[in-house]
Amino acid sequence: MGLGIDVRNRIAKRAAEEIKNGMVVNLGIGIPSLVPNHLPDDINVMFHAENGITGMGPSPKKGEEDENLCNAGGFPVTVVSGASYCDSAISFGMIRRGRVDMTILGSLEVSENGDLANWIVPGKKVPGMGGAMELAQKAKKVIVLMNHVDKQGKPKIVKECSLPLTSARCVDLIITEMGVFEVTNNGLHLKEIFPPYSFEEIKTNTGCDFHW
Amino acid sequence: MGLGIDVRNRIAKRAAEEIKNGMVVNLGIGIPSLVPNHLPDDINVMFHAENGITGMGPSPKKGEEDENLCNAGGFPVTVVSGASYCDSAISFGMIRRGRVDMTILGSLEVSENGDLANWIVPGKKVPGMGGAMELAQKAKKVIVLMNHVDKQGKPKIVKECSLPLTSARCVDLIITEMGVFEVTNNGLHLKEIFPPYSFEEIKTNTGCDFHW
Amino acid sequence: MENAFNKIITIEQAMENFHDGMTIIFGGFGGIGSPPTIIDGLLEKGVKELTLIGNDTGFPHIGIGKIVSEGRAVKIIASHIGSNPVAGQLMTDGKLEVEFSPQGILAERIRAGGVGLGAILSDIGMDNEMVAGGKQRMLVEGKEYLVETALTGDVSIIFAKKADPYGNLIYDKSARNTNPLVAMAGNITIAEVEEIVSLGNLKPDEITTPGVFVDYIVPSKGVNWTWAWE
Amino acid sequence: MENAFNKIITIEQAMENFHDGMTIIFGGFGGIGSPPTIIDGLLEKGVKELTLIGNDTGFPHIGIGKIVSEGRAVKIIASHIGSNPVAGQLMTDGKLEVEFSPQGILAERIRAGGVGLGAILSDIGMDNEMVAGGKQRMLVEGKEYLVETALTGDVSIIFAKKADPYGNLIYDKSARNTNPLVAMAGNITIAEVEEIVSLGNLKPDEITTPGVFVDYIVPSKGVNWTWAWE
Repeated sequence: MGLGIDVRNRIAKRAAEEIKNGMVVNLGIGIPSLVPNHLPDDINVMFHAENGITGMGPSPKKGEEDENLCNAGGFPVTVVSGASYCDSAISFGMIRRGRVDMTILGSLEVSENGDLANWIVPGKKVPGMGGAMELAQKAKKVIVLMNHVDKQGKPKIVKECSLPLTSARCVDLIITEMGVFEVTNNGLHLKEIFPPYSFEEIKTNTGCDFHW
Repeated sequence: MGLGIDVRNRIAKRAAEEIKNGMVVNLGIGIPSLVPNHLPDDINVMFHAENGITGMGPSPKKGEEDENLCNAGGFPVTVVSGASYCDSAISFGMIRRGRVDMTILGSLEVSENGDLANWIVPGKKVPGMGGAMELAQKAKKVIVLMNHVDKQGKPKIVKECSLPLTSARCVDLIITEMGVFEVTNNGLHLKEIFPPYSFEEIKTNTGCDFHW
Repeated sequence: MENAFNKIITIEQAMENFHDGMTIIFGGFGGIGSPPTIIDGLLEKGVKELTLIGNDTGFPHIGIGKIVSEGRAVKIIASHIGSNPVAGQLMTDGKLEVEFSPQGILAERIRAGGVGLGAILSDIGMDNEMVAGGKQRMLVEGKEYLVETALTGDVSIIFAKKADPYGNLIYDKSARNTNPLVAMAGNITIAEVEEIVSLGNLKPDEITTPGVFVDYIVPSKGVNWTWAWE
Repeated sequence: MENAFNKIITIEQAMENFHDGMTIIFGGFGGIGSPPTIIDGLLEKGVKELTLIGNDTGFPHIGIGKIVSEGRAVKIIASHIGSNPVAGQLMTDGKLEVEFSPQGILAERIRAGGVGLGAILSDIGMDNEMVAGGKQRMLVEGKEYLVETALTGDVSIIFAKKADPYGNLIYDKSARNTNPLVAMAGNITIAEVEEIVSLGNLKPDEITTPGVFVDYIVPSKGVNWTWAWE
């Protein structure tokens, strides 16, 4: 996505700070998959995969993959002590019942009121929503990790999304390489600026007003 | 019920003849519970209990009861080889999906077109329907075992049920101490007469017309 | 036993989650699989004006029947009350409101609440006033159905054989019955368990209720009623 | 192996249940937990104009993707097709009709068909034309929902770790995914299994899919595709 691994890890590390003891957390692909590497050892967190795993662990070593133990993206994982398997209906039951405390995912755009657009590029890519709508709509906290701007340098944090929405008014927190925004009833609040970026740079590269 | 154990066993034995190899069968309380005693050894049948057992076996010996292994009536049972447990939702899923081949149950009244009234006596007993409606409506074959007449000597096989229906047009076969009736689109057919009863006795004690 | 998730609590602590007028969903079928220690705790605490949701009213002195018989409930949603004559008497006397739901549909309504659905569409008992009375109907692909609303409650109380400290549960034989469904339906779920084992002691494949749904685990003091068949 | 219930059959016998134009519901998630031997049998038999129902279209050469890539399906109901670009191309070319359903709602629709319900009421994607377009809406207790119809099919094809001769099934880890739901939804259910064990060999408590739902059992020849991560 144009971000070096160091920057991606910084974003992931900041996201990891949002995770509290005992939480159930669903991670999307991309930067979110780096989050577990940044968790302190004394935190008990259960990672949830919507195909039916609670308690995902790190990736297996090469050659130790189990074809019957994969995450929702189809890639091999392991499980931790206390893990369980369930069918997909129950897995999404956890999400809709509000038992998944947090989902950390990537996005194409986020609007100032927390609209999420991360699933479709009309005329280009229509992959289907998978489990994204349910996660966005029903996870107790939705955190978006993404580049601050797209490949053309255009802001991805915008007044109104130009792409079709995955879910409206669902995002709680946005973490980019430049900083951290909270979505509130009064719009966006810039909470943190990451060095070496300046307030002015953030302002220039953000497509909507925000408080600070 | 006013019927001696010999007569009850004869009814149960006749019902057992309806059970074919490989069937899934749900048994009500009373005479139906005697049916398994009359099955030939070479028949593979799975008895279903709506609280979540497939593959119920005979009652345990006195002192060997397991409080966590009971039928839908709350009484201890055993299981056979190949049995499984499931939750109540899946157990009724089997019924509604048409996977239960037969239910054998008692009744207060049955009408000539197969209406079943076996769950309520207004002003007297309102126990609730339990699982009776689903079984009556969705089991592939519904067999009623009952006395031919009630305690006052009045016919229980009638033109129209006087009691509230459990389910309309659901009964396929009625077996009493006097004989066997099949419910067809043309009304009741008397298929068998049990000694020592006569055709005339059956006619006198049946509250509707029937073919033979 | 390690308690890394702070889910293992005493029955006294569990009782802090209950108060008058609340809705309790209970696991069990004819008393089997109902949590005896929690039920006794509720009786002792004296909570009243409860709305209860569960398969049946047990027997007068078995399972949830004990709470019903003591007049602690003002309403129950169940599939039958026949095995508890006290419940029938209270209903007749106008002291207990009873909403009857066909057994499997009741199970699905509790499950629907547990998995965050609004309702299910059922064709059971459509012509029956006691089932269909007052319910919305809907035509789907040419066939008519009843709209059976999802059920949730303030607290779910369930009974399991084993739990680990995360609240992963396995059940014993037919005592499973409605428990895995009820486990999902409460805003708070309290599991009474016969045995607590270490994390990692339950095989991930054999867990019936993932601990995600379980807030608290209470060790059982065992069944303290005499079964109807004894 | 004893075959007292006549459920254990060969892949050739299993193929007699399939024909052009039918609806097949398949288990699996990204190919994992999809039945490789049955999928190959379908390819070889050459059935076409199929309607497929399942979580996703796998990868081009993995899982149900093989059937989709060969152009054997005219319609699929799935939650995403992103991992199979061939499916996307067929859709763009108007050769494959795709009905998208949110993943968990799709799972519930298949389950609803499997347990004999008519539909479920969901609040997922209500403002989204691709989800909500053409669907009925219903107000329940003051909240609006979409009516998501139940899904059934002519045949369900699933993949399990172990079966006994009655068709009782246990699954392996995350290869369980949609299989227990799909197992109930077909008018006929065919389970491909890695191992067949004697009756009584599976503990009644650990069985995930009761054999009641399984019509036929086919021994698996094993996964014959290369996984995307290899």
